[in-house]
Amino acid sequence: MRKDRPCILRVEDVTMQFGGVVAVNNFSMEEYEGEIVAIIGPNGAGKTTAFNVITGVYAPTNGRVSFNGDCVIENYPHGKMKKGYLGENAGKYTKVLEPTPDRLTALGMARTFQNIRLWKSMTVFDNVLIAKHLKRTSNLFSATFGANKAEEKQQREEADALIETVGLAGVRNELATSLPYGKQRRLEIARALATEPKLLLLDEPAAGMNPQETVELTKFIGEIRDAFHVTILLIEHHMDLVMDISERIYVLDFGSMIASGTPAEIQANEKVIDAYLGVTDDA
Amino acid sequence: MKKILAVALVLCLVLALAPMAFADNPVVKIGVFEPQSGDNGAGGKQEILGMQYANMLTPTVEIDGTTYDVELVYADNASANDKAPTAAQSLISSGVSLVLGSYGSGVSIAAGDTFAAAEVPAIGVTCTNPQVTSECDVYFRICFLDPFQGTVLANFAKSELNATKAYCLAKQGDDYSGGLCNYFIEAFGKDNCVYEQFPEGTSDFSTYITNAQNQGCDVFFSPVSTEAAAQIIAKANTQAIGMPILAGDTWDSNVILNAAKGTDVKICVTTFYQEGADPEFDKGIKEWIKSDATALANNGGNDELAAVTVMGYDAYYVALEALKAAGSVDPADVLEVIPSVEYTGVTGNIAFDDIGDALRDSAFVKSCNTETGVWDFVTVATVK
Amino acid sequence: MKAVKTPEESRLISWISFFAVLIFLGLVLLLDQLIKPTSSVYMLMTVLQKGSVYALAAVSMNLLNGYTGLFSLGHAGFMLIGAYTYAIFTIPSTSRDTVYQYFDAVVRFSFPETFSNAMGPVGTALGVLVAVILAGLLAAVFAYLIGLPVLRLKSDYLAIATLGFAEIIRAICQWQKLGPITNGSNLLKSFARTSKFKVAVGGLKLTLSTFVPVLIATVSIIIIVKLINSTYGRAFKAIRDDEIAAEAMGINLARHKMISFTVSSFFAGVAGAMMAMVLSIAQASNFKSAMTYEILLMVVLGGIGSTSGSVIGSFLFVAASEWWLRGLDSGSFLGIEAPNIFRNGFRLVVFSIIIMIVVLFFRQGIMGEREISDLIILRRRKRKAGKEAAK
Amino acid sequence: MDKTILPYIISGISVGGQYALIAIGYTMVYGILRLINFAHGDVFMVSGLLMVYLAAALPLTVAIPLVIILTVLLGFTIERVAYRPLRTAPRMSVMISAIGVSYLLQNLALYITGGLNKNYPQIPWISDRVTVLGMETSRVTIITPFLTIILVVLLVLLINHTKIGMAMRAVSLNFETSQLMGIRINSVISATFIIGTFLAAVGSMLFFTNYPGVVPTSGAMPGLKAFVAAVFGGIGSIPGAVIGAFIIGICESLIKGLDTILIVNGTITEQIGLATFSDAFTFVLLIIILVFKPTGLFGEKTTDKV
Repeated sequence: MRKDRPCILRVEDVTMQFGGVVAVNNFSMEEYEGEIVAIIGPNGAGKTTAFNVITGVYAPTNGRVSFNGDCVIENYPHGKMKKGYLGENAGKYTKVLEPTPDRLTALGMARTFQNIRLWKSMTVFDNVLIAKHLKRTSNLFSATFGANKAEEKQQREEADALIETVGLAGVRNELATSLPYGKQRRLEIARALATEPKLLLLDEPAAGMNPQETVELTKFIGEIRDAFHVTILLIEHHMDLVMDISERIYVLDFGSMIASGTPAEIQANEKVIDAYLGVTDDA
Repeated sequence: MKKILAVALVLCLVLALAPMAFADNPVVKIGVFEPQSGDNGAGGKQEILGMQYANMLTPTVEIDGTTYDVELVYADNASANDKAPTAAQSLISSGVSLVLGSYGSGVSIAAGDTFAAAEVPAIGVTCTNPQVTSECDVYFRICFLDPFQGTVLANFAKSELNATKAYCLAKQGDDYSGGLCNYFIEAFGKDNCVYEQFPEGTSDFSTYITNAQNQGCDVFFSPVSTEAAAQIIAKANTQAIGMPILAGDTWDSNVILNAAKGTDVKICVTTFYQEGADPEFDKGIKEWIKSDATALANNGGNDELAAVTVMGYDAYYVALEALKAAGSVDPADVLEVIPSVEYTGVTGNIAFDDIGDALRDSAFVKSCNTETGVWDFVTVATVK
Repeated sequence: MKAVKTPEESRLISWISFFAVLIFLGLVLLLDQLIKPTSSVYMLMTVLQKGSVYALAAVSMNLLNGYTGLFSLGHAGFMLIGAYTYAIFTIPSTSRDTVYQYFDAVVRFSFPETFSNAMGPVGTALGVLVAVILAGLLAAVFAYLIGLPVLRLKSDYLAIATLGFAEIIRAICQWQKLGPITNGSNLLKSFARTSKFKVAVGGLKLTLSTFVPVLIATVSIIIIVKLINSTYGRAFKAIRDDEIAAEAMGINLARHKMISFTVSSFFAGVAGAMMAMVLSIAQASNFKSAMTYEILLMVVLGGIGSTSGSVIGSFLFVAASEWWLRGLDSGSFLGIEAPNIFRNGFRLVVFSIIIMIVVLFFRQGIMGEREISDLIILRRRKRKAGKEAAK
Repeated sequence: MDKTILPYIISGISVGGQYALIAIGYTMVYGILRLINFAHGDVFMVSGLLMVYLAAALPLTVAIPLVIILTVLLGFTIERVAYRPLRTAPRMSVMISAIGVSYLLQNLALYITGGLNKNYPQIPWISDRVTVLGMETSRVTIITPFLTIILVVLLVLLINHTKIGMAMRAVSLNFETSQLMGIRINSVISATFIIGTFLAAVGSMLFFTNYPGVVPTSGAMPGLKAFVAAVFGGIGSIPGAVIGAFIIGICESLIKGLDTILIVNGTITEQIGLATFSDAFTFVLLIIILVFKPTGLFGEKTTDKV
């Protein structure tokens, strides 16, 4: 644990209930700057739900999330929620900040998706460039009438640099969806990095990859942590990858956290072996 | 595929522009600017009938020593104000010397600008709203005006029908019914009138009839299109309206007769012509209508004459007079002479005042005989 | 296929488009002088006038439906606001009382008049311009207010809600009690219209009847294209492609949807104002949902997500329905005489069948998602490759 | 009840019943395909025109069943030709196709009728004048609500107690899963269109007997209103659609008479033209429902998955 460094993400007592189903039950965790932390657990353990709560997609039934020292999500008990937000999940949001995903991204939290969500009609370059939209200073008029040429040029250069760094320069002008799976994953990470996040959340980055690609990805994740000075939180099925790169691991089963600790501790934990490693390691 | 499409489109274009085959005589074109579809489609077709009949009787005209064949060029304004300018433009582009029409005032007002810009004269046949001519220098007309007609109807309602409170129903945004209602109300007294408008596409007239009944009106004035009229009459019958229905010249149509036949609704209208005023003409046109299947269909399936048909007939001859007087087929020349044209037609004397309106001071009042399904003559009304 | 352009190619395209637009405008100006209303080919001018109105309407609808993925059917309503605003503020004071024949008009000034009193003939043009911009702004304000509740709705619910709002706007404009402003449900006319757009430049009389609407449409469409190519336009496309990903990448959905909706409505308002000046009348009953459907079909015909497609689609639509296929309505077409088949309404039947074929079998429309510039670039590359191969 | 208001209520209930019969077609199709079938209102109009032409040539006893059969055939064909090929296409494409079909039907009607108003034939007995509660009206006004309710009860029985009904419910709950479970989606969809258009044909007979004028745009407004009724009641819910339709019918009729009602009450002294809003009111209702209770009165809640 790097408790000497500032705490980037703190999740306290988060519970997420869908109707009668408790997807996440009283989950708490913390992560410090520069760490790579993983959340693991069998299918349906509530990992992605936890992710969606942290990134503001779902408002938790209960609990609090603090990011970079600020409380960004806090819910009233009994699901009494504020209805100010007009987006995808109208009426689901909580009192602080109305933490919609875009606002959290603006604060410095960026994510990838388990089932890759690239903008499919656009090229690799455009995918990265659009993520830079967040960082613009131009308004509608200056952007339309070309008064932001310098910024536009700079953003384009930054996007190109990013594509170069993640090794996609050769396919810069290809349609994003025409890339092989591994490259799509990389592109999604590059796109998230383009928002200049402090915390990068990766949702099963190695899903569907072969061992060779997984090894490359493991290396890649380590590299980007160092190159971009980001903190990384990942959900993963691939035990190899998790054990190799994470500094700490939280284990979820049926929505509840059953263990946490270093990879070595987790590997030795009997509860984890029973609930997860011994039962459904399909990776 | 795309190339074939492109070639086909170009071909369409060329053929559409290709000149028509020439006839023996030179041709003078008269534009017929009438609704053939939409709310006023039925009325427009009846008005065209008169022109077609006249054209059949007199297919040529001698202009400045040369005999011309008269060709009627049609444009459907679809009873819609937004379609009117384009329809008018298509007539102008096809080289007409002057234009006749339209049935319905709104389309004439809407197209006035287009005619004015091209300096092509137009003679309104039955468009009665004052603005048709007052706001357009190239528009003339051979019919009476709404202020006159509205006053005649209001006087008739008061003196003949002993009405004290009138219910007026117009169609929203329709210059004909709205204008006529307005002048009727002016003459009848604003405080004694209930004025309502129904939106386009209304099919439920029962509530309006209920409104009239509930407010204790004793005459129902609804100078609307014949399409709406048929439905109003049907509802008036089933709801036992209990007051006479009064309307303007549009209702002088066999659509109304058909709808009213066999009901107990009392209907009175003002109009331009009473059948029997010129028996020879009546006989001729009726025979023609019966002999021509299309004409018969356009007249609603029987040979009952509509006043607008007769007006269309007269309008054609006024147009020929104008061409003769101008001695040229150039629209500008025709425009110059129209104000001085005079003609005695089946519907009476036709001459224009300095605004371009016809000098007419009398209207026929007719009532519908619901047993036989014909019009009964009531009176000739004038305004002093 | 869409072509990704190199900087050199982009420059080339900007020059080509610049000159193409210039030549096109010059040509229109020339035709305006040559073709008089009585000419048999004046239909060309009508098509240019109406086509430019619909082109702008279609491009602005495409911004919303094609680029942002918001299926809105409220276009006719915003065009209505634009048309009315323009008409009301440009009726000359001498005609005001005859236009408002049943009401006491409240608005008693006209921009062209006020400005021309102050500045002479230039003022008239400026007045028209101000009225057009005001038309757009008012439509945008309404769009903003409507957008607050409806933009959170999903696809078809959004469509039906915007359709409903367009109908509500129409009813309000027709309300008798608003007569002093809107002239009730009656016709607005006598305002500044294209048939009166004529100027005298040093003894030379110029007709601008077609040039003005074409110019306004061209400038507006160029602005929309610039917006689409800007960082905001890219954000719109991201929302269209994947809303959840867009939100996760920091794009504020509510804000960006609102921007797209109001900008689209602004230009719909401008198109409405142009519609009024071209038709020389404005009346609420003409702005029915059928008008929205027609614009939508133009967009589909051209290809959803292609601006040049929308422009081509609308000119084709207008030319075919107003001009080329007219013969189908009047007895003879392509030399075939068949008055019993080719009678009133047949043109529209043929037309709707063509559209159904496009919708069912050529879902991409004429252009798909490509632009004319993509075609030029691809062609150029092919030629270059051919030359190199020959070497 | 107040003698002034009664006629409006009765007329409203009657219109409501006719809207209800159309609304069921919307709600069933939307429930299964998630498609606003914009052409449904036009099918209703075409059914009216068929009656006009067939009744002119054939006796009514033949014409009526024939009209129903032909209308059903039309609905079935539209689904086959215009919607089925787009089953996997984005929702916007299908909706555009529906708008295209509506455009085609209207233009076809315009061509065939020449754009003229066609008088709907008088169906004897139901178009006779009757006196109810001291009020004169036509018999169809009185019959409509009862007939509507009988048909709806039959339909609900069909959906709850037959195999095809069960299949319909399954498909509307989950399209893909039902397909995997071996339900023949295409026949279920065809059945939905057949039932929907059958009811629209019956609705059209009642509607046009009541308001005997058919024009190409006759179907557009009733169609939209019926759709709003379906949304109001909660899309997918048949009782919801019926109740929604009755509410809209009655409100519409009352608004048309509101000026008169208020004048007779003495609330206002002169006409204020509220009748202008009789159509717009329907949409105000729609927007209120969509904004505050998007699932309608009886709609089931859906959860979105990320």
